[in-house]
This record gives sequence, structure tokens and C-alpha cells, in this order.
Amino acid sequence: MLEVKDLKVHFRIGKGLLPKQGNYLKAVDGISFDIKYGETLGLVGESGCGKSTTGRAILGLLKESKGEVLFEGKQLLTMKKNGLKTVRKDMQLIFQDPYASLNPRLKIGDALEEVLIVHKMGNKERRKARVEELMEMVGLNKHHLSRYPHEFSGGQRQRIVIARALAVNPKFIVCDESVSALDVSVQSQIINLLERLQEELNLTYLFIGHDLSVVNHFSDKIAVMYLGKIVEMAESNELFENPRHPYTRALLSAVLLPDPELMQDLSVIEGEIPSPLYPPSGCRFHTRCKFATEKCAQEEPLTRKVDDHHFVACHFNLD
Amino acid sequence: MEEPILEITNLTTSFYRKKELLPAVDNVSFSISKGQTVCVVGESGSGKSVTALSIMRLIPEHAGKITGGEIVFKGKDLLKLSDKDMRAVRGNRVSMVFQEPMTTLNPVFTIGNQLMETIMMHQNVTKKEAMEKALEMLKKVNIPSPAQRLQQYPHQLSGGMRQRVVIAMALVCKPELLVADEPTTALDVTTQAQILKLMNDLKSQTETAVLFITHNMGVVAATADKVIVMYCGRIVECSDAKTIFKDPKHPYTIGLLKSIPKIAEPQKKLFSIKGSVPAPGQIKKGCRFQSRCELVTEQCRLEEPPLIEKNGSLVRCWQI
Amino acid sequence: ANKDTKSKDEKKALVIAYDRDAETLNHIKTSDYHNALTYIFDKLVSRDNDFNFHPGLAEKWETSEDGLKWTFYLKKNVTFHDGSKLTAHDVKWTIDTIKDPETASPAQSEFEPIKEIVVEDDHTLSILLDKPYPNLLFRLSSTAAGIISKDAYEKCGDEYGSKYAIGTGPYKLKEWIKGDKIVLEKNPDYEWGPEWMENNGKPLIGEIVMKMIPEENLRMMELEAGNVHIVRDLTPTMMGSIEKNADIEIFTGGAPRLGYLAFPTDKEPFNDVKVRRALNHAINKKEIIDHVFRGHAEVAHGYLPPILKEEYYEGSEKDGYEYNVEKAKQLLKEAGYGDGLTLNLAAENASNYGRLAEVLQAQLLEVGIKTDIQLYESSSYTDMLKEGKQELFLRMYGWQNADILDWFLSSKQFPFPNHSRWQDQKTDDLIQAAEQVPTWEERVKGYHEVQKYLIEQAVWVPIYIPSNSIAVRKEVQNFKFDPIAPDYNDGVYME
Amino acid sequence: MVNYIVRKTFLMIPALFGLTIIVFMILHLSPGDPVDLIAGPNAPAEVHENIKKDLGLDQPLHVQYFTFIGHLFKGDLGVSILQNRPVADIIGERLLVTFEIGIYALIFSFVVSIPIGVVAAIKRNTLADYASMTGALIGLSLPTFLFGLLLLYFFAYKLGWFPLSGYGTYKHLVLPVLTVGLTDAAITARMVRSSMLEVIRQDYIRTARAKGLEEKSVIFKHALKNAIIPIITLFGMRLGLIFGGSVIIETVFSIPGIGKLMVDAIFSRDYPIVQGSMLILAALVLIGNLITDILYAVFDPRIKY
Amino acid sequence: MKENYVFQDDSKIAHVETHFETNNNIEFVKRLFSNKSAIFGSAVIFIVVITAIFAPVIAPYPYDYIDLPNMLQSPSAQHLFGTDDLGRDIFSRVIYGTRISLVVGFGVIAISLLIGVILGAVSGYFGGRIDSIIMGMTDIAWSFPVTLLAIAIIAALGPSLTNLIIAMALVSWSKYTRLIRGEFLSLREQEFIEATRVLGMGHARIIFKHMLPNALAPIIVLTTMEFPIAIIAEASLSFLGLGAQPPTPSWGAIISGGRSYILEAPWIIFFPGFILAILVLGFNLFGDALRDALDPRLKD
Ligand SMILES: Nc1ncnc2c1ncn2[C@@H]1O[C@H](COP(=O)(O)OP(=O)(O)OP(=O)(O)O)[C@@H](O)[C@H]1O
Ligand SMILES: Nc1ncnc2c1ncn2[C@@H]1O[C@H](COP(=O)(O)OP(=O)(O)OP(=O)(O)O)[C@@H](O)[C@H]1O
Ligand SMILES: [Mg+2]
Ligand SMILES: [Mg+2]
Ligand code: NI
Repeated sequence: MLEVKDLKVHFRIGKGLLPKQGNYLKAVDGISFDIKYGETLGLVGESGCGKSTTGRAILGLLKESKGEVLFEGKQLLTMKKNGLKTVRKDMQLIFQDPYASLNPRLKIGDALEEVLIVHKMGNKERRKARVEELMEMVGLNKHHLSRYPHEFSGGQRQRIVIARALAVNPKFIVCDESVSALDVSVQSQIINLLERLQEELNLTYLFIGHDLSVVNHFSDKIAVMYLGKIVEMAESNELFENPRHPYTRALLSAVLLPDPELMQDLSVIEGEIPSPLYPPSGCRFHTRCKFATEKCAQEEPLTRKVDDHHFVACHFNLD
Repeated sequence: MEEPILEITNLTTSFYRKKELLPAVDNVSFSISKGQTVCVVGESGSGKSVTALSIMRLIPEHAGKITGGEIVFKGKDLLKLSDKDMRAVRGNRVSMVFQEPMTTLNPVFTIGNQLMETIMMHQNVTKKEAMEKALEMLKKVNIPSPAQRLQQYPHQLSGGMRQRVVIAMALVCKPELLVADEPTTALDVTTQAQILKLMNDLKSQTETAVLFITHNMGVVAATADKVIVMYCGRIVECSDAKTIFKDPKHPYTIGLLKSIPKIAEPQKKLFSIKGSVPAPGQIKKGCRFQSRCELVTEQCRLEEPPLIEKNGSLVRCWQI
Repeated sequence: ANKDTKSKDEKKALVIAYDRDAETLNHIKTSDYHNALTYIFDKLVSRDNDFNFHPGLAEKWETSEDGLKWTFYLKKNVTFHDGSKLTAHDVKWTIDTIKDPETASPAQSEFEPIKEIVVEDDHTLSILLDKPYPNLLFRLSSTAAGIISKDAYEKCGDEYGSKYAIGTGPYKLKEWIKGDKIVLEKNPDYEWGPEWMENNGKPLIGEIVMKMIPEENLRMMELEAGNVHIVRDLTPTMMGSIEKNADIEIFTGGAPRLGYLAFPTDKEPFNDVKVRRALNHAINKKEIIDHVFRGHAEVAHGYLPPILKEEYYEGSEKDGYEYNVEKAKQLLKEAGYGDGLTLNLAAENASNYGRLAEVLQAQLLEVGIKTDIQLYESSSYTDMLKEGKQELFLRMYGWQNADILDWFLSSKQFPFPNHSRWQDQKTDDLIQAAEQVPTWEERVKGYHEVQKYLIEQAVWVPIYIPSNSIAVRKEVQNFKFDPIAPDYNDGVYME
Repeated sequence: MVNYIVRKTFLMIPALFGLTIIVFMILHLSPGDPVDLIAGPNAPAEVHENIKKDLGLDQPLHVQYFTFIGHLFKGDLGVSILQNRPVADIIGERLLVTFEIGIYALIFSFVVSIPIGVVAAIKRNTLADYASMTGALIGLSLPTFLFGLLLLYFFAYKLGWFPLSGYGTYKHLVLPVLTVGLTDAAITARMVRSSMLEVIRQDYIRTARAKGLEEKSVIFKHALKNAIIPIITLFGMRLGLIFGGSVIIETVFSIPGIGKLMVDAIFSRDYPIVQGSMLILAALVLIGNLITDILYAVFDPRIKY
Repeated sequence: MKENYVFQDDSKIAHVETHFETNNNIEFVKRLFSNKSAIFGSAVIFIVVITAIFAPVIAPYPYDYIDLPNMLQSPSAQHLFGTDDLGRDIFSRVIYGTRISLVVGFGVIAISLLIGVILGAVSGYFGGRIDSIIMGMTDIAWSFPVTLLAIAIIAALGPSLTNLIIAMALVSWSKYTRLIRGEFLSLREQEFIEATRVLGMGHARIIFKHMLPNALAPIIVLTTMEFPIAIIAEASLSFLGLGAQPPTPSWGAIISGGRSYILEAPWIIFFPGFILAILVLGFNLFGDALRDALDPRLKD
């Protein structure tokens, strides 16, 4: 359904006297993956590694994007405005912050209806019915329609945001850390909602997160990002049972399990993610990798196929 | 068990809301002993931070106040101390680490300046000695090239670094109690692990007691000796760490634990507690968890359960 | 006259307040003559307070029979402030420089009739004319004709006029702090004062400070506080409080000025003499004099101020128009404006014009003329008049002889300065007739005719002749009123 | 940093250039010309023409403009039409006066307003707060000219403590400086207060308290340095306002400053003076902004250029 | 001119939370009027507006009724505030003067707001080159000594109330432009605005329906603070003789005319000055209260 090929997003930082001057921040630096209908791809990585940027680029929100994004066979990045508008109906984005993603000045009902108006869907009554239907779908009721966003809790807002995204009947939704800001109990509610909707509406998700246990729970396939590159990608079970990249391993072992009896090893990885403005040479992870050798510092590893659905970019062959 | 160094009894802290005082922390009692780590968990808004701030007596004056109870630290009620005496306790014998590493450090002073300030405030040392101590402390929290860092400003450090600095600042006077309010929530998992390790290491060296606030059960499992579960300003369950995970008793605790996605069994549908936390001011009589509880009965609606002991845990529920 | 009982204090500076600073003290380059020039420079001819001519730097002069050659004999031993001697060369240079079109002096035209200046010897020079020019003495006595030291002018270069001004007058330029004050100090060598003055030797006041205080209220306060001794050009607004002050004496005299309401006489409705006469009848001048000017002005009946004695047409009042609302209305009706008129009333943006305009507005309304007042700052005002956009407008002129009528009302000056756009053959003829007669008596007669005719044609509405009022503190003794510029070495001294 | 300053300085050029065009256009499109003033009301047309030619005013507008710009590049601001001497000299004399008043007023304003603002913020909702903030409000509600007139009337005229007009001694400075300074202080005090209130809420202040610092050093060390930053950032703008507003003060107190000079020049159409002083003032404001930027970086280490 | 405090609280304005919830209007109004200064401020404004509307009814004399014999009368029963140098009733003139002040205030704000909103919105929303150009323009505008520029413009256009309004608007639009641009820049980064793009909305819709309403709070606050500035500026320019033409009773013009009589008839200055200060104070108080109500963090 979605195919991403060698996607690059380089932001220009700072302005020089001359137009071409300035540094480039390589937020996303050549990543490729694909998602099938009804599938969920999880995207994990440390803060600042380019997850959100990837999400945005796929939706055609960043003019800095280079490479190819094919959605149902259509080239997104080179598309004209009008074409983009129709594609927008099929692709949606749900943000992390349930407090910031609703216009505080619009009543919920109006916010939902507006989307329908913009896409010229139905007449007044039909729209009204649709809005109510949407609210029901996400477990809210129509009394809520005449309220303003601030009258809702975080969990409820996230439901509204989901309802708004669903209004245009999308086929594909990017969830950018959609549950990270929520409490565990609310988080599980939203995860369940998203899963239910996926089943009911046959949705496809790109699920961005940094909590591996949540991503794992949610996704069919997981891609691990580090400094703008995908270092490993596999089916989620496979990735957890059989991580090949040292970074994936480090991430996995940093996840703390809610079990006091396990003696959890806290000393998994040293140092911090380097600045994407000045990424390390060679394998970008070599500065923190305990296996790193001279080669890692010089040569960028190619993505290898471990098996049909498992890819890794590392010079070592870890088992 | 040792004599507790901090004993809180019936602490109530309230905030003004339209001239009314509404309690955010309601009759909370617990104690911490030397070297012990007590974790406080609970949903957002349940009063975890307010409890911590109450201990430090840092509730903003215009917003609210401590309306009752005692906070006895080493035999002395902190609430009765004069401002001056309280200052001598803060940062020295009891210190605190906050959640947001980005904002807890003053952006216009160097790391060194802020560290040394604490040292010189509480210890009778010269500037040079303070500097040495600061340097030593930065080394202890594993900050690379510490001498250089002393001259740097907070914004020049990454989030994880800053949090280390904050911890260094909290521990530099070798406090007997460290209050840590979600010190790792804003950090990446990898950094979180580093910070937790660091705290565990330092604690074992100094025998500092820690009050650790979090809502991440994984963090609790990795650090806690004792766990307090709060809900709506109340303690609903309190016991040692193992018991909480193995044998949670309060329906809220049970729900909380079940809501966490497990890596081991990813495909299963997640459990979730229905409904949401009642807003402050909307708390009805009876059990505060009644609206979300699956075991709710008439009794729960009428009367709030007391915190009673059950199999080594303190639980606030009629159903056990 | 004052053989004094009071002690003279030569060291005490005399402080005079002015509303604005001089632009430059180089009088060749400006027409904005500051009073300081009067004291720094002497002229060949001096004029007393009654407009009579007396020897100045020239101790005497002769005129040839045909009136085309004037010979001036300079006083000897006159020195400039820089110590150099005054010679006929300096005089020739001064006038030649002004006349030279390259200099672009604003006074150029005033010396136009002079054909050539011939230096006879160091202290004698002849002025040759193309045709008789009875006004020559007047020109030579004006501020524009102050004699400058040629050497000093050339030596000072760009700084002449701002840092230096070298003349032969009783006072030297000591210091000029721009925008703040001009300080003049006494010229200790001064021995050549005009005979008619009470004191023609060294000045009796050591220093004259000319302070710039643009704000009227501040000038008054300073005067009352005694920091300023003399305030000139008192406006009626200032009178109220100082009249009561016993320490301050107000000297009032007539001035060769006249304020009038004018209009473009070549346009509707002003091309109708009835309308013009109606306007003349509509204005209650007495009320204006009493209240707007608080009595410090006189009613103007004709086109020249009475202070110009002989030239002034005595019949002005008799021939003029009295205040009569009914008559005005009647005339307007006859002219076809019985239903009233709506006009613009323009004036310059200075305090009295504004007030005057407001009163006129009320008075004109009585006869059915509605007006909108528009105030202009001076540059825009002249520009507007030049462009011919005016309807009703207020003006005041100041001039010391009848030439002014030619200036404002003959058709060769159309459209500016003939801003009332008066193109009338008869006026032109009358003026020409008056101008080109050889004797003063005939000239006077001719101008009387002009005035009479203008009154009849109601070309303007003459309104007021402002008094020239000077407030002088009691410390200043023996002060003598002069309508143009008081002479402070005329026996004035500080107590 | 150096790079930044250089870049900013370069960017000033187009700004100033735009400004010269605007000022030039406004002036030359205004009705009237300075020749009338030089020539006086009674000079005939040919004299006018002579003077115009002498001043170069007979040239087409664009030629005049380019002549002006040409001179400008040589660092020459031209010669005043009426005063007949270099504009640079004239501006120099007058600017100093305005500058002196402005700088003293700014200093005065800071010295007065910072303590008031700080006290009002930390003693929020007390009598001290209400009193000082009410005072500040009244201060900024009184138009400068009225305030100046009042001061003049009472302190100079009635009480005779200060001279009424003129310029030169420190006594002459007191009233104008007070007029500008107090008004400005009213504004600054309010700003300090709100900035302080903002800062006091910040986490790092809580941290400072948690360290056991005394309230004194919490406020004066940790809070004030942060609170002062937004106030510093307004320095450049202040400078502009003080220059811009100087004409009122200079009118009220009859002070020969640049504001008065410029207004007089506008009315007498002394183009070179207006152009020159607008340019100089604008440049000063831009430089003031640059200084602000630098100060900003000094006070706030987060700022990097 | 006291534009100084134009900027007084720029920093504060910027802090007015754009996503603050003002939707609950009743709640907001309640909060606003729980503040004493809001009550005082709005009362003053209300009274002035009423006075302006009913000036002919309230004023005992026409504002241009000249009564020369009664000039410079001190305040009395016939003439509450005394008379001026043409015997006009100052009370009546001050009453009519409210109209001028309000017209100027509204006029200046309307024009500069129009310019400011258009330029600021375009600049902040589209960014890039357009932004650079517009910001270049505002930079130029900011480096001008404003009062002097206004005077120059009036000199060019000729003094009149309309020209004064135009001149003042021409020198004050940049404040709005900057503010709105700043607001738009930060709004642009907000997720709900990005969401509108994801939902396929057009530029106009995003700007006017989603961004502008959310930038309204600081704009309103700036407007209430600009109003008194405009009034003072009008008075200042009229004080310099560049404002309304006589006999229009602008307060500044009354004061300007009266200053020559400061020794003889101080009431000419005093009353209009006092009323002017009260009105400005009223607006300032109201503006403060409004800002506090919009940003309750500053209050409590
Ligand atoms: N518009 C932008 N301009 C410049 N740099 C940007 C922009 N957006 C993102 N970046 C930078 O790109 C990098 C990747 O950002 P991104 O938001 O994609 O990270 P992320 O993986 O989503 O992190 P997080 O977990 O914190 O959300 C970061 O260093 C960020 O600072
Ligand atoms: N300054 C304050 N003013 C008013 N109410 C406050 C203030 N601080 C906290 N509260 C209230 O006290 C209650 C408890 O808040 P607290 O910050 O302790 O929650 P928490 O458990 O720390 O939540 P989180 O996990 O989000 O940090 C909340 O309902 C909150 O609204
Ligand atoms: Mg992100
Ligand atoms: Mg908290
Ligand atoms: Ni008199």
C-alpha cells in the first residue's frame, strides 16, 4: 500500500549571508520500507532520531523531503496541490499531544463537521449524522458535540482527534506517539480503540513510539531508527526474540519490565544520541556500540537481509 | 526494620479554587526508613507531586497550603520549623529532583555556579573547596569531561546530562532523604536506564532514603523497596514491591498492572480500566474509585473504605 | 535725557527673549534678518525711530543733479571687529556681492537699480544709477545693507555667519549656541554711533544675550522671574498676566503692519464687487480688536498702516466700510447669494491667526457665510497661495512704505505675490503713475489715489493694525520704543 | 557573534536606503519649498530662481536624490539650506542635547523602575504592589506634554527650584529628565513586575528554593537576572522612542534638541537637515537594536548568533 | 509623544497563551469583571462613549459658540470648566472633544490593524521570501523615529483629523504586523494547525478560521493598549498644532491653545488634561484587566 524509497529530509539550519550557505540537519537520511494493507508498522527510536519527521514526510507535509513515497502506486512527493487534497482523504495523522492538536476555539461538533465541509461530503443532515456516528465509533456521545476541547480529559481528546482523523474515511493513519502522553490506564483504552478501529475499518497504521512494549503490542512489523536511518526492521515477534542490531538489543534491554524479581540490567548502553547536525561517520551507532571496530567508524554498513522479513544494517552478524 | 527517618501522618494539602480550599492530597500517611526507596505511583493528578512538594514545603503560597498533618523528619516536624530552619534542611538534609531536566536548571548561570551555590549555602567551605566538591560530584554522576562542564550553561547539555547535574546537585550535600519527582519520565528509555542505575549506585553508597515518584511500573520494579499507590489524593494501597506485583489487592492496582502491554505476550487484547479519574471537586462520597471499579457495591457508594492491613499490604477497599 | 539718579551696571547682561533662533548671521544669504544683525553691523545710512534718514557710516552724501549719481563720504577711523579698517572697498564689495546673481542673495533685487559702485578713494565712493531712485537711502539703511569686512568674509569661509560675523557695529558676536542663545559683547572701540542717538560712543551695556525661547508661556514666565529683561513682539495672549506686574513696563507703538482678509478676486463669487463689499461690511473689527487683540491693535480701514504718515490715505476711515450686518446681507442678496455661501477660510498656523479665523468664522456666519477653517504651516500656506487654491484667507504684511501696494496688487505680480489675484488696469495705471514721479509729494498723492480706489473696489478686507508691544523689565533704564529694532546703545543701560 | 554583527550591519544598509527614499519622497512631495523662507516674502521670481539654482533645487527629483545619495556615500550629509552650514555639524550639536536627556532618563528609569517592579512582584497583591502599580498606571496615563507642563509650572515657576528654560547645567536637565524618565519608569516598572511574576513561576526558581537558598538570593540572583532579559531587549526600541518623542519634551521645555530641530526643519523644508537627522536617528536606533542583541547574548547564554 | 508604553508589555502580550480557552464566554466575562480595574476602566470607557454619542444633549453650549466678552472666565456655575480665550465654554468643548478622541482611536486602530493583520498573517503563515520582505519593511518602519515621521507625513498631507489618523496609522501598523506574525509563527508549529493541513484545508480557511481566532487574544490586548496611545498621540500632535482644525475641540488642541494662558487661566489646560488622563487611565486599566483575564496565570 505504501512504499517509501530512500526518503531523505534535510533541514537547513541557520542562515548564511548567501542563500546556499548554512548547515544541513539530516533528520531523515535515506530510509526505505513498505506497509501492506491492514498492517501496522511500528517505528521506534530515541528522541530526535527522525520518527516524526518520517511521519510528516510521508504525508507530504514537508517541502524538504526527497526520495519517493508511493501511496497506492501514486507518487506523493511530486504531486500537485489538488491531487494531494484527494490523497489527504486517504491518509491521516494523529499527534502525540492531545492538548495541542485541537483548535481550542472550535466546538467539537464544528471541528468534526468542518472536515466534512472541506471535503464536500454530504449535505447538512448527512454531515450531522456522520458526526454522531464518528463520536460513537470512538466511544463518546453526541452530548459532547457542543463542548469545547478544554472541557475534555486527555484521553477523551485523543478520542476526538481520532474521530476527526476518521471523518474523511482514511485508509492509512500515522499515529505519532499517540499514546505516549497518556496515563497507563488511559493508554490501554486508546490502544484498544485503535485496534478495534483497525479491525472494523481495515485501517493501516504507521505507529510511532518510543515505548517498545507498547509498539510491540501494537505492530505487526517494527522498524528501529537511529539518527535518521533504519538500523533494523523485522516482524515484531522476530525482532524481540531475535534482535540482530546492537542498538535494537540495547533498546530492548532498557525496557524495564514490571517485575521486581527480574534482576534488570540497567547498564545497557553508554552515552547519548549524537547531534544529527554532525552525525558520526561510518556506522552512526559506532560511538556507543560495544562491538564497534575501526571498520564501523569508516564504512557505513549496508542493509542486509536476515530472512524474508528481517533486515539489519550492521557489519556484524549477531545471533 | 529501622526507625523511619521520615514519617508522614495525615498530610492534607489543599488548593484554592474559587475561594474554596480543595484537598489535592487527603490524609496521607506513610513512612520511609533509612536507605529505603519508596515509590509512589498513580494516575496523573492523583497528588504525587503535591505530596513531594509538601515535604519540601514548596507549595506555592498563593495557590494552596498544607492544611493538616505532620511531616516528621528525624523527630522534628518540618511543618513547625521556622523558614530559616527549613532552609537549612532543604537541599542539605532533604533534597529534591524534579521531572523536567530542561527547566529545573537556571538557564543564565553555569552548571558550576549552580552546584557551588548549593555547597556554599550549606557547608562552610571556600569557593575553591566548593569547586572541587562540585567537580567530584560531577565525576560521580558520570559526566564526561566534568571540569569543562562546570563552565557550561544548562542549554549546552543534553537532557540526560542535565538530569545528571540535577541529581548531582541534589546529592552533593549527602542528604538523608532524596525526593525524586518523576526524574526519568522525560527521558529516553536508554537514558532512563542510565539514570536509574546511577541513582541505585549512589544510593547504595550513601544510604540515602529515596521517595521516588513515577507512573511507570517498570521503573517501580527496578527501584522500589516499598510501593505506595495513590488515587485521587488518597493512598489506596501500600506494601513492599514484591507483594504489589505478585499480589495486588486493590482493584485499581490490579487494573493498572493489567493495563501495561507485556512484551512477552503481545497479541493479547489489553485490559483497560474503564472511565477516567474524577475531576477535583467532583469527588462523591464513598470510595473514590467507585465509578471505575468492577467490584463496586452499595457499601462502596456510601462510605469510603479505611486503609486496612491485609496480608502485609495496606489496602483501601471494602471488597477484600 | 536721563541724567541719572540710578547707577549703571555695565557688567550686567541684558537678556532678550526671542521665539526662534537666527538661521544664519550672514545677511547676504538670508532674508530672515535677526535682530543681532542690527547691533553687529552698521549701515551707510541710519534711520531714526520716526523713519528719518541720518548719517551712519557715511558722514554725509551728495546727489547729482539728475539723481543718477550718489557720492558717500565714509567716516574715518572706523574699524571692524577684527581690527581692520573700514574702507570704501568693503562697502563696494558688500553691495556687489549681494547684487551678483551667483551669490543668489535674496536681497539682490533690492539693489537692482544700482548700476555700478565706484571707489573714489579709501573713504569715498559713488553709486551710479540707471534712473532716479528715491528709495536708495531706504535700501542703504536696511539690515540687508550692513557692511561686512571683505577680508574677514573671505577668510572665514563656511564658518562666516555661524561662528563669525564681522561688522563695525556697537556689539560683537561673542558666542552663538545654536538654538539656545546668541551672546553679543560690547565693542569697546565703538565711537561712530549715529548722531541722532543719545549715546553714540561706547555701548552702556556690556553684554546682550539673545535667548531663544520658542514657547510663549515660557517667555512670560522667564520675564516674570526676571531671567529675561525684554520680550518683544508680545502677543495678546501674553498680555493678561504681565500687565499686572509692576516690574514690567509695556511699550506700545504702531507698527508698519496690516492684517487683512483676502480672496481670489478673479473667481466666483469674489469677482463680484458686491460680495467683496458685503464681506467688508460683515466684519466687526472693533470686537476683534477688543477681544482677540485685547486692545493692542487698531482698526484698519484702508490698505496702509497710519504709521506711514504721508503715504497713508487719511480718507480711509470715511471711505471705508462700517460694520453692518444688514447691509452685508443685502449686498449678498443682490449678488445672488441670498441663500448663503460656504467657503474655506485659510490661515497660517500661528496662535493669533487661528483665533482670528475662529472669530471671523462666527462673524461671517451672521451674514450667512459658512466657513471651514484650514490652518497651514507657513511653507504650505505660501505654496497654496501660489497655486491659487485659496478662497478666503488671512494675511498680514509688514512694510515701511507704499511700495507694498504695487507688490501685492499690480497685475505684473500675478499670481504671486498678488495672491488676491487682482488684475485691474486702473490699479496698474494708478500705481505706475504714483511710482514714476520724481518727487515725494507727488508720489504720496498718487498713492492716496491708489488707496482710495482699492477701498472702493473692496479688494481686501483690511482688519487690524497690530501694535508693536515690547515688555521691558524695570532693570532696563531709558528704554526707547522702536517699531523695528530697538537700539540698545541709544542710551539704554542696566540698573 | 562577530559574524552576526557584521551581517546585521550589512542588513542596516538596505533599511537605511529604504528610509532615505521614503523621507525624500515625503519631503519633496510636501507642498512649499525653502526658497520662500530664504528669499523672504518680497523677493521677485528671478531671485527665487537664482536661489533655487544655487541650492540645486531646480534639478529633477531623481537627480537631487542621487546627488544626495552620492554625497552620503562620501560621508557628507550636505549643507543646511537655511543655516548655510554643514548638516553634520548642526545635527552634532543638537543630537548631543537630546542624547544626554535620553540617556539620563533611561538610567533614571531603570534605577527607579527595577526595584519598584521587583518589590511589586514579590509583594504581589499587597499595598506596596497596588500603590506602585497604580502610580505607574497614572504615570503612563499622563501625556508627556501635560506632565512636563505641570512639572514646569510647579517646580520651576512656582517654587523656582529649577530654571524655566534653556540648557547647559545639570539643573536644566532635571525636569526634562524627570518627565521622560518617570514616564518611562512607569512603563518599565510594570514590565519588570510582569516579567518577574513570569519568572517566579518557573521551575528553576522552585529548584533554587529546594536547594535551601535564602529568599533574597532566590529573587535577586536567580529571578532578577532572568526577568531582566525581556526588558533589555527593549533597549533599542526605547532609544528610538526617546528620539522620536523628544520633540514634545523639547517643545515644552524650549530645549534645542534634535527633535525640535527636525520639526522646525520639516516646516521650513530644510530638506538636508530632515534627511540627515532622520538617517542618523534611524541609524542610531538600528545600532541600539544591535547593542540590544549583544546585550541579550550577554545576559542570556542561550542566545547564540 | 508617549508611545513609549506602546511596547510596555510586548513581552507580556507575547505571553498571552494563544491556546488559552476563552470559549467559555460567560466564565471569561465573569473573571474579567471580578477585577476592580476592569470595572473602573470599562465604566470610564462607557461614560466616555455615552458622552460622545450624546454630546449635543449634555453640553450646555455649542462647542464653537464664541462669546468674546466672557473670555477667560474662571470656572463657575455657568461655565463649569470656565471659558477659553474666545469665551467658549470649556466644559462643552471637552464634552465634544470625547468624539474626536474616540474617532482618532478607532480610526488609527482600524487602519493599522487592517495593514497589520494582512501583512502579519501573510508573513507569519507563508514564511520564506515574503516573510523576509515584509519583515524588512517593518524593520524600516521600526527604525523611524515615529513621532517625527508622523509630523513629516502631516506636513506633506496638510494638517487635518483625517490626515492625522492616516499618519498615525502609517507609523503604527508595524506593531500589529510583528505581533501577528509572531503569533502566526508559533501557531504554525502547533499541532492543531498542522492537523488542518493534514485534513486538506485551504490557506484562507486555515488563516482566517483557525489561526486568526487563536491570535485574537493578544491582538485585542494590543488594541486596548494602542487605544490610549492613539489618544495621547492625537493630543500630542494637536498640541504641536498638527491635529484637528479649529474650531474642532480636540483635547490636545484645547491644551495647546491654553498653554499660553497657563499663568492667567490655568483651567484651560487643567480640565481637558485631567479628563484626557482619566480616559487613558480607563483604557489602560481595562487593557490590563483584559490581559489578566485572558491569561489567568498572571493573576491569582
Ligand atoms: N522543521 C524542522 N526544522 C529543523 N529541524 C527539525 C525540524 N523538525 C525536526 N527537526 C530536527 O530533526 C530531528 C528529528 O526530529 P523528529 O521530530 O523527527 O524526532 P523524533 O524521532 O520524532 O523525536 P521525539 O521522540 O523527540 O519526538 C531533530 O533533531 C529535530 O530537531
Ligand atoms: N499550583 C497548583 N494550583 C492548583 N492546583 C494544583 C496545583 N498543583 C497541583 N494542583 C492540583 O493538585 C492535584 C494533584 O496534582 P499533582 O501535581 O500532585 O499530580 P501528580 O500525581 O503529580 O500528577 P502527574 O503524574 O501528572 O505529575 C491536581 O488535581 C492538581 O490540579
Ligand atoms: Mg516526535
Ligand atoms: Mg507530578
Ligand atoms: Ni493692554
